[in-house]
Amino acid sequence: MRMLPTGEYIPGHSFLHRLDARVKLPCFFILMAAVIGAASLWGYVLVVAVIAVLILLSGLPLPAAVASVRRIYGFLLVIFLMNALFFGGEDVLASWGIVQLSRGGMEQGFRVVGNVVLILVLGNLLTMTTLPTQVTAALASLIKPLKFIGVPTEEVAMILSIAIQFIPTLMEETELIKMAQIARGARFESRKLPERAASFIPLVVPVFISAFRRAEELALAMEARGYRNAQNRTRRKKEPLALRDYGALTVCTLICLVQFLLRRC
Amino acid sequence: MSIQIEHLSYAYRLPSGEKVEALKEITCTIATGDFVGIMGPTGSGKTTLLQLIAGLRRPTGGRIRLNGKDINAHGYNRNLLRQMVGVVFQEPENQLFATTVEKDVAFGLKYSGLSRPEITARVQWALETMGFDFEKIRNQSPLALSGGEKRRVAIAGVLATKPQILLFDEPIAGLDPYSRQHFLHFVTKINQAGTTIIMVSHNMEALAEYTRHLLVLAQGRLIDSGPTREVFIRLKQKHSGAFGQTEAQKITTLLAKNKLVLPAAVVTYDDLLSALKQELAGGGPG
Amino acid sequence: MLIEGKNICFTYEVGGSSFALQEVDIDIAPGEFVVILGANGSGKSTLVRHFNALLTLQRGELKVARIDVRNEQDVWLLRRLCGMVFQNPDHQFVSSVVEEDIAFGLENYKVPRDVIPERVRSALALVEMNGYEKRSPHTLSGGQKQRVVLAGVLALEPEIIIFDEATAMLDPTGRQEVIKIMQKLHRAGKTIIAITHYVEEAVAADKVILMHQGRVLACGRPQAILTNLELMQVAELIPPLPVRLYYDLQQAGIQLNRCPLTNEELAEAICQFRSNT
Amino acid sequence: MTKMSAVQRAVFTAVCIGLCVVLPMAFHAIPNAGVIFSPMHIPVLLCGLICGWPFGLLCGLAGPLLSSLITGMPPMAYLPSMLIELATYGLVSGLMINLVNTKKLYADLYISLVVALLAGRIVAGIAKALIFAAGKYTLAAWVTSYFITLWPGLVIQLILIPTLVVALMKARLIPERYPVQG
Repeated sequence: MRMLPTGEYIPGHSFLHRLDARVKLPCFFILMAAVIGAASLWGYVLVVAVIAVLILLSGLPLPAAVASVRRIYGFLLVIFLMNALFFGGEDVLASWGIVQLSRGGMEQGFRVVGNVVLILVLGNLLTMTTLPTQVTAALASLIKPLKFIGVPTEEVAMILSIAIQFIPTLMEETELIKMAQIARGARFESRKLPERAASFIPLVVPVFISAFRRAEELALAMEARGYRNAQNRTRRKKEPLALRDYGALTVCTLICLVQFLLRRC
Repeated sequence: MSIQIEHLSYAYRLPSGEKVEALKEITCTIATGDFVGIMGPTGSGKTTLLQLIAGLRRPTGGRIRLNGKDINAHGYNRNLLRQMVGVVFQEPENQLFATTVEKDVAFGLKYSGLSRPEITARVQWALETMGFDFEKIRNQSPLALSGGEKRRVAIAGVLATKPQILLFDEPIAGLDPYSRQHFLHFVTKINQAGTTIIMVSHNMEALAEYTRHLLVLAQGRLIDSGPTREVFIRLKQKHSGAFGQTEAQKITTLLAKNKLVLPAAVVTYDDLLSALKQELAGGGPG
Repeated sequence: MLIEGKNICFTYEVGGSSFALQEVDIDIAPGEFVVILGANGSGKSTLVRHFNALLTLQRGELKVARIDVRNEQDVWLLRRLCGMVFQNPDHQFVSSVVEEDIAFGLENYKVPRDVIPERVRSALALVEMNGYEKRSPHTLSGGQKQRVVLAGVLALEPEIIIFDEATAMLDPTGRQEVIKIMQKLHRAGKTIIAITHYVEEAVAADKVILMHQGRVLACGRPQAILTNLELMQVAELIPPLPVRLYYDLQQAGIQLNRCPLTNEELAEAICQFRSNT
Repeated sequence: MTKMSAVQRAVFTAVCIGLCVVLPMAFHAIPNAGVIFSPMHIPVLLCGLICGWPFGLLCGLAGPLLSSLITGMPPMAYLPSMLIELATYGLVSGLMINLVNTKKLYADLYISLVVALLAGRIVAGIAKALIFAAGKYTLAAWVTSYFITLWPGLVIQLILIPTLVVALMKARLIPERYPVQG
């Protein structure tokens, strides 16, 4: 068992945890649009306030909620500097050759980094309060309308559910294979590209072989249990959405609307 | 290659922040050339202990010394460690990848500094030790072999580096009886040639008959250790349940209920047989 | 006869290795506990995969509950009749929630959704796993996983349950858990077919079918087969410990009154011998 | 094994989607592995080649989406362009392997892979120019961001994927494309 990367589900009973994933996913994308749509200082104040409220509603400790930002702060710094130094707007504050620090550049830098940070935190809040199984179930029911354009949505739903089921064992197995090859002396440090690619073969080939072997056996087990295709099956009952789900969807839509109204003024 | 384990602990955190202590304060010494078994229920930390000894994980507490040197100390040559310590993981057949058996077995020798003919000779030796006809098997795809053959090729791949210490995690799980016996004979052979063996197993008969020392783990703690026979005798006295008892021991328990008391030292099949011979042929005491 | 096979032949050859069945005859009566014993590669799995038409019969005849396995329209009926548990529990889950996984088979047969929860509950009760409905299979022990898999099979109420080396990957505790349920199902009247190379698991069977290199080497009561040293050696198997001990004692001039199969029988025989002398 | 059953295709696709989530995490610890060889590309391309275009497309869409939703990698901000790129890989590799038939396994694989990789880059570039960064996105920027970094990725995929396909055939997990007669 190793430390999992940030962003994985943390059990809890907060408002965000209880929100139906079928609503949480669209809400998330609506708020993401609100972040990208922010054009003024007030616009940013609005989205930052909304995210702060969400962190409170998630019941997650603040360090957990922003962990993924901390992990890539070096990268963010580079983005900021690139924008600040090469943007080339007016109000030049200082310049060295082709490099110039301008007010416009600084603004652009803050904006880009701000967007990335806010979307990262939003994403974190979603993934940390939603079980992978809820995510797939929600995706499966959100794509239902695609049935009308001929997409076999039941089969997609079945594939997604199986994929999620595979993840924990695949992860353990991959970790074991990596360890086994390292123990046998595998190294991944060659500078030459083809050699470097080849150095991953001892890792990638066994991972895929054992994953496909797993898949083959599962396919057999599914057939033994009478699986024909995803259409000919008992339909699952749909849980109705709760009041809070409708409420959340409305509030998020309003926030996004306000954001775009702010752009107008 | 003696291994000293001092106050070894390993803990990790789940995403939820919960701390899991996989190993707690393990202290023991494994002598050069020993054949050591590790037993314990699933989840007792056996595999983690092997991975720590192989230097594949860093302990969160304590030390592991190989010949007196801390393997996790700064500046310790880990590439050398990989050459000295070989690990055969559970279902090692999962690690095969190359286009031919020969290339797969030679994988671990890539950085050994051996010349090409030396490598070929080493591969041949490893495959023959595992009971293969080298010329017949060398150019076959390892992926197309049968399950038992794959496992033997994978073990040959670990053997090829001639490690001084060999770790096995459940090497006989899933093997049929003949393959199991072949494997255990082979391990005994390389142990007699001087290699230190540490073997994790659920199979009590294999542990009782082949290992010289035993470590018993439960819930991350070392609850007993010592010469194999002594440990089995103690386990029987301490735990009345089936855990850690060989078939021969279970039979002595049944016989004792019928007023036939055999010596406590009866642990293996051979012990049982000779004790019964004495008891039944000699007319028994009284 | 519930399962009647005559002259079943099957060849499957790719690369260097081949899996084959040669002229296999088989009869299994309703309610029987049959153990198919053999070393790896002896054709045990290949044989039983014909029973639920996972493999197509190439030559010979095979009827399961009077259904000819070659009838394509009866395949689904056959699979409902014959539940199958495979070796590795980790390779058999379709869902990351126990109750959804158990419902999988029921949904395949369009069992009405109001009935499903009840069927799931009773299947879990059969394998003594009540209360695990919402758990993720990956958090369970090996024996528990295999019991969940078994519950998924039992939910369809099959007549025949095939265990394809279902205990091979488990630790001793897990193995005992599964074997206990196997015996319970047998007592409840189900036909059990268990494939294994653990001879100890064959001791309690009604019938043992010994396989080697794609052929049926012998078929009969455990007492007749497991105590036959020559037969066991040809099959590349090692007889149970009590049997070995019986013969080794015999060589030393100690003749027990009968060849025991279990530890209990052995203890009894030894004590009897002692009281006789 | 003659041909893959529908159930097999579905489960193989599921396992490829699972690997889209798992591989980036596994390679996370190996320095530079993720940057240089985009571990998510492998299961998507492979899925297209083995299971056909509908499944390749699904894997290219569902793989990055699930990974992002479950592990937070890739961060959501990069998701849209990545979705388009990977979906094209899965779709085109699956279409190409059906069209190309040179009687030589490696040739089929190389042609399909190169076309798929180029198509993915081009489509993602166009999409970026049209949707995500309308106006700001110059041809020069696209060429640098996609074709300078394309080269290492291309080399790596051309080495790894055919090796994988052949290994899976050897292990008899997928049918031979050109079975030896006799």
